[in-house]
Amino acid sequence: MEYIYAALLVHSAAKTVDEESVKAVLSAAGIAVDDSRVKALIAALDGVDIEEAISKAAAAPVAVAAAPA
Amino acid sequence: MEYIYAALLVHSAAKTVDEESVKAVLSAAGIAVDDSRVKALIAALDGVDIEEAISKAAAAPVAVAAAPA
Amino acid sequence: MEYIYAALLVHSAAKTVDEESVKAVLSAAGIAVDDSRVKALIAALDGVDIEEAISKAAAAPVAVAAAPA
Amino acid sequence: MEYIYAALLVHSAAKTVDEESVKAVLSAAGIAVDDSRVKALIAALDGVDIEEAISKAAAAPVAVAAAPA
Amino acid sequence: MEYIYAALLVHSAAKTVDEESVKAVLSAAGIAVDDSRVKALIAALDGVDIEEAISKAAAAPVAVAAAPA
Amino acid sequence: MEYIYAALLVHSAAKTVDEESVKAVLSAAGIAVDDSRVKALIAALDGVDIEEAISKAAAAPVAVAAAPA
Amino acid sequence: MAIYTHHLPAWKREEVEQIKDLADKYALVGLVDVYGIPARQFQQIRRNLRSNAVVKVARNTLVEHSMNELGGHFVDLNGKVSEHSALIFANGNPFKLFKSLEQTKTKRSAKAGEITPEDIVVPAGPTTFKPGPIVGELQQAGIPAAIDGGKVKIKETKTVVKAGEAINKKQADVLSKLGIKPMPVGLSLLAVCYEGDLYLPDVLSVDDEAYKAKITLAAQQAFNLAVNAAVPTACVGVTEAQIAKAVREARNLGVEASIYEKGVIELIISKAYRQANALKAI
Repeated sequence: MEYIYAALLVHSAAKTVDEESVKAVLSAAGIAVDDSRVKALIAALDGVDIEEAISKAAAAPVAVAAAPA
Repeated sequence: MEYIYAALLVHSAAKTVDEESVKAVLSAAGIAVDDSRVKALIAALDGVDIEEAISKAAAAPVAVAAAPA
Repeated sequence: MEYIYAALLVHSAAKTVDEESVKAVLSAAGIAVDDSRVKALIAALDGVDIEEAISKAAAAPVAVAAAPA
Repeated sequence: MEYIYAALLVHSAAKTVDEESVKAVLSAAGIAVDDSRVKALIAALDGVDIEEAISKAAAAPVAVAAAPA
Repeated sequence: MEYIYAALLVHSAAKTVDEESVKAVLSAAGIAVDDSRVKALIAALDGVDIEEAISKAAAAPVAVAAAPA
Repeated sequence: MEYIYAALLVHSAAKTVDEESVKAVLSAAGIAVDDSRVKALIAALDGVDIEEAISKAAAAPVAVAAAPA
Repeated sequence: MAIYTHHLPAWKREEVEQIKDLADKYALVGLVDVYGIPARQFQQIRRNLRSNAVVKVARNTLVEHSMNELGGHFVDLNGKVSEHSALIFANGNPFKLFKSLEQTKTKRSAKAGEITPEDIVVPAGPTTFKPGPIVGELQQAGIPAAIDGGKVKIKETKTVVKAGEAINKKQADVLSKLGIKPMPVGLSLLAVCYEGDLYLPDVLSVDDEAYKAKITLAAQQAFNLAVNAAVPTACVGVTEAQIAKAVREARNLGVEASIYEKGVIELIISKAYRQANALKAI
């Protein structure tokens, strides 16, 4: 998930989430950066409203279904 | 949340989450680092099992809203 | 439920759900029509907003989230 | 949904749900029948136990439940 | 479900979901295209707001949900 | 989600989900393919049991979600 | 001040120099409240802290004197000097020092007139008291008590004193007899001067649970982003969740648009049945 955290960090710094900014952060964390993963990340995030995407629950709900009314 | 993202990034890089590593990451993201916030973070995380807190997110029921028909 | 399905079918064809239309559909399905049941159905549906009634059912049951995070 | 209502009506009349029977019912309801949708419906229903699908629906929780704590 | 995936794929490419575009995608996936199923798909999608439909919880939960991965 | 739809389409066609097959489907849908995303997707799918993931989705209550607390 | 300094007797001069030396040696200079700590426990705390911190008890006038001579932000500490304060010197993170001091705190019985920092709750249930005047004492302290099976029993769980309120004599006596110790004993940081800044307890008190919750939230956000934006991530659960999301979307579309395909037909039947049922119920 480190690439995602990097993107979130850059986003929360109100900077543009691009290859350069993500790489800089990953490197600072001591992570050997994989260029194609960074590219894939940036491509996936293109056009995405990050604020909305982080607050929209994505996980399959883990819960039990409700009792019948 | 940027200090938290930074801590998680460092953690996911399998590095020790300490003042130095968190500052390095925040700076790389272009964030003007507030020393006392970093110190407070590190002190707080001292007693927190990060893996456990993360795993709660994985298990966490996602808030669910009813959809209209 | 066949009388109900017949009513729903007539309704979804944007036709008036009346004795005649319901009978026609039931007959086409090979069902021996019971006049009094058709009358009872039409009487019961009098004043009912079918769209609203079925939309309640269609609102998918949504699972409850379990334990808090 | 009209094709499904027709199929369920035919099914509840204990008749075989096939292209002909579904078409007959749809026509009786005054619906202009789309051959390809009828074909697709019958194909999709092949091997499906309608009774079982209904009983699952009956067992499903019917209402919306509370938000997580 | 492959016809539905094909429709979603065409839709997410911001192209018109029509017989031709769906067929092209199915063929590219190596699927022998059934004309009537494609026609039925397009007929069903007529007038449907795909964006809205995909986010609408349409199906009933099948009792208890799965455990987290 | 288009890369995921493409993978699922290829999978439902009982073909091997690899770079080539996914690219072919994306291209057929008129999507400009990003090589790094395809590579990263295939890498991410390595070790994932797609059938199992699908069946989990089937079991999971379908819900549109709200923001986490 | 400089003039006054010259008049300090030698032993005072020496003590001021000692304090200034410690302030040089350690990164952190603070004040702790040592009120109510029995001598033996105080020694114990000092021993426990030895590797991390030094506590020095000195006359307030000498503390103030030393801080004035040190100048800068140290002077700010003077405003926090109190009747029961002592100096503390340590290295490193002031937040961690605060936490470690909190963790070494123990509890003692309350004295009349003291203010409780937390709600004092007496739980319902049996006590070890034999019937006697104690029943009346409990009741006078606001604790409903009765005799039950030859013992005194507390009838219901009661908040006897609320946080921030003073404990009266009757309450203090009874609580003591019940073995309830509401008063924390230990060093409480009053203020810290560290790297040129003054830190007060409200800032130094970090809530671990809040941070934990934030980490969970951040992890959830990362997961949501990865799934919603379909970011290819070789991470357990993410790819599966992406597939599940795509499947659900396809299924939702299938049901909403009545696309008669394997995999959704059962759901469409289910929907029709539920609609019929809802209509029937009217």
